[in-house]
This record gives sequence, C-alpha cells and structure tokens, in this order.
Amino acid sequence: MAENFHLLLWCVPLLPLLAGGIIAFLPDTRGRIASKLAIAALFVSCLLALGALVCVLAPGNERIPAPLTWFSFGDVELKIGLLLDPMSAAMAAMVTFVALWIFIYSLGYMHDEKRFGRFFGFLSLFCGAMLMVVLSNSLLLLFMAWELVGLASYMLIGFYYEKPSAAAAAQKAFITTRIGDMAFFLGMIWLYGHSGTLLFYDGGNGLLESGALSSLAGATTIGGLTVSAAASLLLLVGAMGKSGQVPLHTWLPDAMEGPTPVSALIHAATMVAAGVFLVARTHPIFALGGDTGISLTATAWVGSITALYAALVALAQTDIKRILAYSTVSQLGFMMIALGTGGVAAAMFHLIAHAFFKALLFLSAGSVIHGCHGEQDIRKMGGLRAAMPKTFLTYAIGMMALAGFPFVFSGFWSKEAILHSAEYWPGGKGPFAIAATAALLTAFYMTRQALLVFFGAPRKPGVHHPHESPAVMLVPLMVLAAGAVLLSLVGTPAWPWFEKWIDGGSTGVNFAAFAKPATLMLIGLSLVIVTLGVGLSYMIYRNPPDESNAPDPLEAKLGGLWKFLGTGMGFDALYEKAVIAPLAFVAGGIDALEKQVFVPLMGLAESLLKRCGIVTRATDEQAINGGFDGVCSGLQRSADSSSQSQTGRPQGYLRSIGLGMTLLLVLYFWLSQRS
Amino acid sequence: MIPLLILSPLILLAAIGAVWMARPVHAALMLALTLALVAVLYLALGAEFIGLVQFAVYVGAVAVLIVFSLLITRPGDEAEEIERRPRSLVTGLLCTLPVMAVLAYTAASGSNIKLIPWQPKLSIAELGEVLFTSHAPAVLALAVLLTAVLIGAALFAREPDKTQDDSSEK
Amino acid sequence: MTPLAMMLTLSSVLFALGLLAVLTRRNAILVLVGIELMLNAANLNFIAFWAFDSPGAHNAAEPVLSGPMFVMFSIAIAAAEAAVGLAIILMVFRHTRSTDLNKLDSLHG
Amino acid sequence: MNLFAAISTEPALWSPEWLPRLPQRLVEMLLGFLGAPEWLVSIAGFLVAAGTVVGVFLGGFALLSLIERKTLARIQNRIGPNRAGWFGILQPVADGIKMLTKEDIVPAKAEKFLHLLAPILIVVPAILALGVIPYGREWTPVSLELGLLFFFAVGSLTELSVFIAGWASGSKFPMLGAMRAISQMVSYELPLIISALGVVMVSGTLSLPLIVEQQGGFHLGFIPAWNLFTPWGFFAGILFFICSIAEANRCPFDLPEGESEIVAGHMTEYSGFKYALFFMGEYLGLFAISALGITLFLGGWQAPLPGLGFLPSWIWFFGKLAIVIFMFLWIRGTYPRVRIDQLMRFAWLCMIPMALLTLPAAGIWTILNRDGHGFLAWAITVPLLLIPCVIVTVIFNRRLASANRTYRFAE
Repeated sequence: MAENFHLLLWCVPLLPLLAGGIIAFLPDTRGRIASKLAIAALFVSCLLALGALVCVLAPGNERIPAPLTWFSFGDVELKIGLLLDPMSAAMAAMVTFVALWIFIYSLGYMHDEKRFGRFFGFLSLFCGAMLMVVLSNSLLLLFMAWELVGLASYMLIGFYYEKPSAAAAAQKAFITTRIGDMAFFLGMIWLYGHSGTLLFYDGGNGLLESGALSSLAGATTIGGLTVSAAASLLLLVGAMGKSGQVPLHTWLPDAMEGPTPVSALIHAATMVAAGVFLVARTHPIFALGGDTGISLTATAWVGSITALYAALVALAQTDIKRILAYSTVSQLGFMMIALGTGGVAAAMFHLIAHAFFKALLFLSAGSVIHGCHGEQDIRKMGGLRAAMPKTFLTYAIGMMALAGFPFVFSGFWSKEAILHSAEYWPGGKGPFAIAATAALLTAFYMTRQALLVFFGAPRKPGVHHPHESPAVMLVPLMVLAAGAVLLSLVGTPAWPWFEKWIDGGSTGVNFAAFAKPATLMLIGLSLVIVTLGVGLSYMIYRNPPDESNAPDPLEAKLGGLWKFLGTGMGFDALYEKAVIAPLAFVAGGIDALEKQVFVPLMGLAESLLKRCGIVTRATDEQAINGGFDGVCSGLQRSADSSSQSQTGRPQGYLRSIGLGMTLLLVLYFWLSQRS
Repeated sequence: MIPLLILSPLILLAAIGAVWMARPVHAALMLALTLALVAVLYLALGAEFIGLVQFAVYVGAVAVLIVFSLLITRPGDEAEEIERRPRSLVTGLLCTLPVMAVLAYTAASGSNIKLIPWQPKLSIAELGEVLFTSHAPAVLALAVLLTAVLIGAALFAREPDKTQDDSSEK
Repeated sequence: MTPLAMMLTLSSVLFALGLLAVLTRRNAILVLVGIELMLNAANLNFIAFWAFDSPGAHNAAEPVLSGPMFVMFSIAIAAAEAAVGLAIILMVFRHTRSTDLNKLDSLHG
Repeated sequence: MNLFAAISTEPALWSPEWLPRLPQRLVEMLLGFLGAPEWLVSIAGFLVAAGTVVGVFLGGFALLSLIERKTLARIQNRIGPNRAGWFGILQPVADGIKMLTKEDIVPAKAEKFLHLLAPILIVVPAILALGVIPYGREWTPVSLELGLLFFFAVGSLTELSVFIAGWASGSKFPMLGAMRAISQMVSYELPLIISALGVVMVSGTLSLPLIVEQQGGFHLGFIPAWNLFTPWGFFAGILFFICSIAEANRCPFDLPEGESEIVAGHMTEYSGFKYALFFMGEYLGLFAISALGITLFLGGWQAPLPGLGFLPSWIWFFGKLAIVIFMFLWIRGTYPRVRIDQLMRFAWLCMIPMALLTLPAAGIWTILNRDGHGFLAWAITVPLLLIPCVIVTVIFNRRLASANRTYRFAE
C-alpha cells in the first residue's frame, strides 16, 4: 500500500505539470482541448489531494514522507521527497479546490481570448509548481518549485505581452521576487552547510528534527547571531519577496496587469501565500530563538508594518483591482504577524480563509469588469447592484468575510485568532495595536469600494448598460462564497478543530470556550472595530458624487495626504531614484569605456591580420602551385609517351612477355653458374 | 629408341608446316597431323592410354573444332599473308630464338641421367585408382570446369535469336 | 645424346614453333593452333620425364604416375580452352566480321 | 617334309573354332620353319590376320550392298535387282566393275592431294576399328588392353576425314554436307560413348575380349547373361543402337547425303573408285559399329542357349551381326528422314540425359546384385530408367519435335 500511496502523492503535483507540458505542444488553435485537459488534470489531482487529506485525518499517520533519491554521487545521496502532514494536506486541498473553480471561471472570462490554450497551459504549470511547493519534504525541492512558481507568475502577469505596461509589470514582479529568492537561496545553502541535509523530516535526521535543530542552535556566527536565527532571517527575506511584504511589495499592485483569474489565483490565493507557507513550514527554525527571539520579532514587526501601510494605501485607490491587491498585501501582513506571535495554526487558518474570500472578491471584480466591458475604474461605475444582482450578492459575502463581519464569516474568526495570538505575544503589544487599526481600515476601504461600485446611481459618462456574467462565471463565485462561509465552522473558539489539527492536539467540542473572559473580550473588540470601520465609511460615501471625474469625498478631507497614499507612499519613485538610477549610471560608464578603448584596439589587430594574409596568399600562388603544377604536367607528358607502347595488339604484348621470360631465365642460369 | 628417331623429325616437319602454311585450313590440318604423330610418340614411349586419349581428344575433337571454326569464318586473304610474312617473321624469330636457345641449353646440359630401357608400363588400373583416390577433388573440379565450358561455349557461339538479329544487322 | 635429352630438345623446338605461330599469325584461330602446339610440347616433356627418369620407369613395383596424371588433366583443360577460345573468336567474328588480330586493338592506350 | 607332316598332325589347327585363325597360323608356321627372325614372324602373322579381316568384311560389304537393295525392295513390295546373275547374286560384281570403269573427275578448284586423301581416311579408321573386335573365343585379330578406347579414338577420326572430303572438293554443297555430317556425328558420339561406359563400369575392363567373357553363363538356366537382358543394359543397348545409326549416317539420320536435298553431301564431287571407297567406308563403319554393339550388349560370340557349345563361337557372332544389320536395313526402309534441328535437339536434349541416366542405374544394379537382393535391384533400376524415359519422350513429342521450321530467305 505504501508504494502506490507514494505514487499517488507524487501524482498530485505532477498531473497539472504534465498537463501544462502537453498543452505547450498543442497549437494555439486547439484552445478548447487545452482547457479541457488542464481542468481534467486538476480535477484528478484535487480528488487525490482530498483523498490525502482524509488519509491524514485518520489517526496515526500524521507525517508520511515519500522519499526519492534524486541522484547520488559517490557515497553522498541527495534525497528529495514529498511530505504529507496536516499543514501540507490542508494547503494542497485548498490550492487544488480554489484553482479548479478559477479554471472553470476563466473558461467564461477568457472566452474570446485568442491565446486561450496558452493561458491554460501556464495556469496548470503554475498549479503543479504550487502543489510541489506545498507538498515538498525537502527545502531544495521547495526552492525549485518556488522558482517555477515565480516563472509562472511572470508569464501570466505578462500574458498580454503586447501591452508594454503588462510586460514591464511582469519584469518588475520577477526581479523583485528574484531578490527575495536570492536571500532564500543563501539561507538554504547555509542550512545545508550546517545540517548536511535539506530534507525536513527524514526519520530522525531531517532538518526540522531535533538533531539538526540542536546543531543549528548551537553554532553562532557574526554578530553573535545563532546560525538558525541568521538563516531564518534570510528565509524571512525570501518570504517577504514572494509574499509582497513592505520593502519588496511594489510588484504586487502592478501585477494586476495580468488577466483577473490570474490575479485571483496567483496574487490572491496561492502564490503570495507561498512565502507565508515557507515561514510556517520552517517555523521550528524560527522558534529556536525563543518567542521573543530576533527572527520571530522581526517577522511580527515586518507583518504589522506591511499590514498598516497597505491598508492606508488601499484607502486612496481608484482601480477596483488595485484596492484588492493592497488589501491582499495587508492581509499577508496579518499572517506574518500571526507567524511572528507564534500562531502558526492561526496564520494557516487565516491563509486558507483569505484564499477563499480574496479569490471570491477578485473573481467578482472580474465579473464586474467583464460586465462593464473592461472598465476597471470605480469612479466610472455605480449602481451595479440592479444590473448584476448575483455578482453583487457573492461580492457582498466576500466583502463581509474580508472585513470580518461577525460570527457567520470565516474572516472574522481567523482575524480574531490572529488578534488573540498577537495580544498574548510576550514581545509587546505593538503588533496587537497595529493589527487592530489595520483591521479597522480594512473594513473601511472594503465598504468604500462596495458603496462606490454597487450603490448609488450610475455615473455619467459611466459604463453603459452593464450585463450580468454568464453561468460559467457565477457558479464558481457561488461555490467560493459557500467555502468562505463554511470555513468559519472549523475555526470558532468553541470547536477550534483546525487549530488543534494543525498543532496536533485533540479536536473535541466545548462550547464553554465562549465563556472564557479573554475570548469574550476579544470578540467584543472585533465587533467594535468592524462597526466603527463600516460606519465611518458609510457616512463618507453615503451619497457618492454622480460625476465620474468628481473628486473622492475622502480626498476633500485628507487633501495632499490622499495623493501621497494614492501613489503607494512614493515607494516606486524612491526605488526609481535609489536603485535604478545608480545602476543606469554604472552601465553607461561601462558602455563608454567599451567604445573608447576596446574598438580602436580591435581595429589595430584586424589590419595586422589582413597584411599577413596577403603575404601567405602570395607565397601560396607562386611557390607551391607553380612547383606542384610543373611536376604534374611533367608526369602527364611522360605518362602519355609511355602509353604509346600499349598498342592493343595482343601479339605485341606476347612478344614482350617472351623476351622478359628469356631474360629472367638467362639471369637465373647466370646466377646459378656464378654461385 | 628407333621410333623416337623416326617420329621426332616427322613431328618437327608437321609442326613447321602448321606454323608456316599460308592457307589457314592447311595449317589446321598440319596441326592435326602433328597431334596424331605426338599421340603415336606417346604410344611408342609406352603411355598407351595417354596416346589414345590424346588421339581421341585432340585429333578427334580439337582439330575438328579448329577446322570447323575456320570453315565458318572463311579467312581468305592468303596473298596478304604471304606478302606480310618476311616482316612478321623477323620480329617473331627475334622473340622465339632466345626462348628456344635457353630451352635447348637446359635440355642438353641438364640430362645426365643414365640410359635405361625405355619400355615402362602404364597400367590403366593403377592410373584409374590414383586418379580417383588421391586426385579425386581435382577430377571433380575438372568435371565442373568442363560442364561450365560446355555451357559457356554453347552460350557464346549461339546465334542471337531472330529479334536481335535484325537490329544488329541494320 | 640420351633419348631424354632428345625428347627435351624436340619439345623445346615444338614450344618455340608454337610461340612463333602465336607471335606471327594474324588469324586468331591460327594463334590457337600455336597455343595447342605449345601445350603439346609441355605434355611431351611430362611423358618424356615419366618414361625415362621416373622410378616407375625402372621398376613397375612402385609406379609414379604424376607425369601421365598431369598430362591427362592438361589435355582435358586444353580441350576446354580450345572450345571456349573458339567460341569467343566466333562471337568476335560475328561482331566485327573479321578474325584479324591487328584489327581487334580497341584496347589500345 | 616334316612341315607338311606338322601341319597335318596339328590337331587344333583344323578345328572349326580355329578356322578364322587358320591362314595366320599357317603363315607363322611356314615362316617359323624358314627360320625368319621373331619380329618378322609376328609382323607377318599380323598382316595375314588383317588380310583375313579385310577379306571377310569386303565380302560382307559386297553381299550387304545386294542384300540391302533386296530387302528394301521387299519392304517396298518390289523384287529388287535380279538381272545380274541368278537372283541378282552378281549385282555387287556388276557395281564394282561399273565403279572402276567410271571416269574419275576432280573439280578444278579442289585441293588435289586432300581430294584424294579423303576417301582413304574414311576407310582406314573403319578397318582399324574392325581389327579390335573379338569375333570368336580364339579369334580377336588384335586383343588390346584398351580396345574400346582405341575403337572410339579411331572412330573420331572419321569426322576429320569427312571434313577434308567436304572442304577439299571446293564447292558449296560438299562444304554444307560436311558441316551437317560433322555436327551430327559429334553430337551422337557423346551418347554413344556414355552408353558404352555403362558396360565398362560393370565389367571393369576396357578390353573387349574380357567384356565378352564376362557375359558368359546363363540366368535361370535358359536366359543368357548378356548385358542386354539387364534393365540398364537393355536401355543402354537401345541408346547405343540409335546412336550407331546416326554415327553410320544411316537412314533416319542420313541427312549429310540426303539425296533429295544436297545431292550426296560431302561425296558429291567424287566419282568412280573414290566414290566406291566412300561407300565401302560407310558400310565398313556400319559393320564396325554394329560389331561393337554386339560385343558390348549381345554377348559377342557367347551362345544364346546352354546346349549349343559344340558350334564354333564365331558362328554366333556373325549370326547376331546379320540380325543387327537386318535391323538397320529394316529401319532404313520404314523411317522418314529427320530434319537437322530435330536431329540435333533429339541428340542433346533426349539422348544425352538418358545415356547419363544408365550409369547410376548400372552402378546400383551391380552393387545390389553383388549383395544378393536381386529383386530390389530390379525394383529400383526399372522405375529409375522408365519414368525419366517416359517424361522425356512425352516432353519431346509435345514441344521439341514439333518446333516449326524457321525459314531464312536470302536477303
């Protein structure tokens, strides 16, 4: 049974990869077949992932590694493999499930796209890579899948490569994640150097097992940092690059250039979560430094700064997708806070819940854009509630889950768990306070967006006669909405099944948990935050201006600050000047150097060669040819003369034979006489 | 010993005739005569079987063959032959005389074998036995050769059938 | 002048005559006549040596039959050669309407 | 005086068996008494023996020319020559005188010497061949160890002489006749020799007297042990007989001097005595070839039935000779002439394969008989010979014989 279990586990990531490979060979005209193939492959791997989930639920086999020796040189064997434990099983199930519905959604959304097959090829490639990241048991395999995921996101962001902005956005995304990957790579090498293995769990001597951990903690490097701390910091930078944390976040809003399903799948649900997942997976290394260790505090503070920053910027965005992008960044900040304050389970729960409702929001935004024939500016929209009732309904569920409306929505419980863990973090109340304000701002900008898009009258010259999206787009919305709601069941403090399952505890149900004063207080706090946010937003945006180019009501209040927030606090300008300008200067210098010094040098060498070429040709002509031809003609003449003797008459030949024979005989006798 | 003395000059005369005669058919007939005389010489030397075989094969078959082909090719031009003779003779003799001289020299000098009675006995029983035991492969090879020659010669000399004939004639 | 010597001189003269015929005759068939003469000269040598010199000649007890054996084979092969030669000459004749050797020199240098 | 007494008292001299040797022995005894040297006596003896052979067969020749015309006449329901002498008995004498008195014409373009030499070269081989055959138990003119080989060597000389006859007379018809005769004789010489080989293989010797002695004795009391009465012997005998017809240029194969086509073939330019010589040569050839046939297959001088030992052996030889000759005449009277291409095709495609077939049959026959199972010998050899024979004849009749004539008109 173990044998084919490993095979099935390997199939989960490999099937979408295989589908991606096959689609790569299909010509673009066969789009229909490509999409069907991609969906079928993903459906099968989804079934397998759910099966694996069920299998992990059964007691006793929490951690089932599927080892594979990649190659062995000498006695050193490099082993990679897949790992099935609650965290990876949950993630795999989430990725496959969400991706499956996004695929179905994009059947409708990308319907009139002429490079239909290519789109699905990249998507299935991405899913395969993402599953590999999630299920991998070796840091090396994770890193490889990590790169593949980065590649897929580059290709998908730059899907409309004719648009220069899309191409530039893809490049920007790739380069900034590349910086993060560099740090990740250094950390990985360092870990391998010290522990000698990259496998997380390898029957005792895995990276995350006690033996290796203790050796990592023991060794200290420059600045008194323990190796584990230093390595974990590097891993954190890698995660920040991929998950768009503050210094390396600029690529995520620009990534909205890609088609909406791409944004939904990659820049909302899965890829950006990879960084969080990495930190969660290697959490034991982070935790070596203790709760208030350098690595965990750094994670927490990075998370909180990002959450606050992104929430503030989201307020001043006018593009429907950029608002959601910044909200994703801030939610990722939330997850980092959870990881920093020790709540791996809370972070994982928030990650999965966020995947569902953020994908839902993006898809409904997509459906809105589709309905408004490609219009993305919310100032031009308005009153779409009447025109697109179903989209509005699903969008509302997603908005409420994100904002954290109480009790019914999974967002509320996951945010509450994070606040809980932040509150009890021994390292100080800072992150808790920032998290709370960020939650308030989240509620604020979400209601702003809802009001501007769906309520009030349609603005002139706004979008003319928007139409509802077809069923193939609405069904996925419905399913994801159901998911966002149902997930709350497993996250409530009464029955914290998910948390216990991740941490490996008993999953009993006790309603008494509500009664605990701490949880009550926290729930109350969350309620206050949500109502405050929604209320403020309602007051400002109750009667939105009916001109599409009218200034935003908040702009009147904030004035200059609004424009500053609009440009993402000027990070882009900062990078432009701080990073790109000096590099351009250095490149110009080298180019000048090359022109002035190198070109004349080459000219000199060239003339030298030409001159000696002339000399060799001369010698060749006169000396060799002349001599050789002379000899040949001489031979020719002598051959002609000797051929005269071949008269063709047999008797002539016979005469010469006769003479030859007699001469031989005479010679023979003469010799025999003489000796 | 006496028959040798009688036969040798006769053979030489016949051979010279075969070489010298102007008309080709005469030369061929003189060849037949020489071969017959040589066969008689074999009989005189005691090798009856060889003599009779020589007589049957050469005089009976080869001479007839040569004469027959002369009949077919009908060479006529004796006059030119006679006219051309002195010139060709010189070059011919130039080549054959040294050969003859060398051979005669070897024959005369080398033979210091004592005179022995010249009545040796060749019994065909022994000849047959030797032929078909130690020389059996040679006989088989000879048989194959002769059949090949039979078929080959027939093939070469065959009149091309009518269809090609006209084309080659035109 | 032992009989053997006489035989050898006879065969050498015969051989020379054959060679003369081969070298001087213009008609291909008469060249064949020359060749036959040369072959017979060789056979004569064999029988001469067998008759006078071989042990078989001294006592019939242990006959050495290589001489006659060789002659037997050479006669058969000479007959075969004559047959093929004449066939070829006939074919050449049919093709070129002449058996004059000097005319058949298309293989000249 | 004692010479006369010696002759009269010599018992064996006058016995019938020795009759043919009588003149030779008389001369030898005479010379013996005269004290002639040894070699002279033997040569004289040989000469007399040759004389008797020539005398006997010249008489036969004369007789045969008459008998042939008589039998042909009887076959064609007419009387035949009966003018010259009582019942035409002197007809040969009349022919002889006619031949001698006729003018001997030699054509202008003919080669004088060769023209004369040709008829001689035709007769000499026939007589030489006759000298080797064993006529009686005591009488073989020359008993050679290689008798058969001598016979065939001499026989092959006739072709050369036919050529000389044809070529020497200078004109076209003799040349054509000579070419036809040569091609026919060469083609039929091969099956002739191969069928004779069968007998040589069985009897193991080439000397004709020994072959005849081996055919002595009787099977089952009354069947003589002649080679003809063995399956392969019968087959080889038939083949030998057909080939001998062709060798002698006799009737079905008498194409060379087919009267209606090319006058007398290579004999057209001859007249007078040379022409007679040609005829004598032909008939002596006939005698020789049939005599050889008798010695090889019909048991030479062996008596046909056991009880007849008291008669001299040569009586049987000449009796069988008469029968065989009659067969030739009979065939001449009944068979039409064969066309040249049919003749050649018959020789090469029908006779030679069948002749080659008799050799293995003879081999199998002798081995099996030596090992004692006679019945098995018969069982194997008969089908081995019969089946191919039937096949060849069927094929021959259907496809080969009926090949249509190819006409080539003079351009």
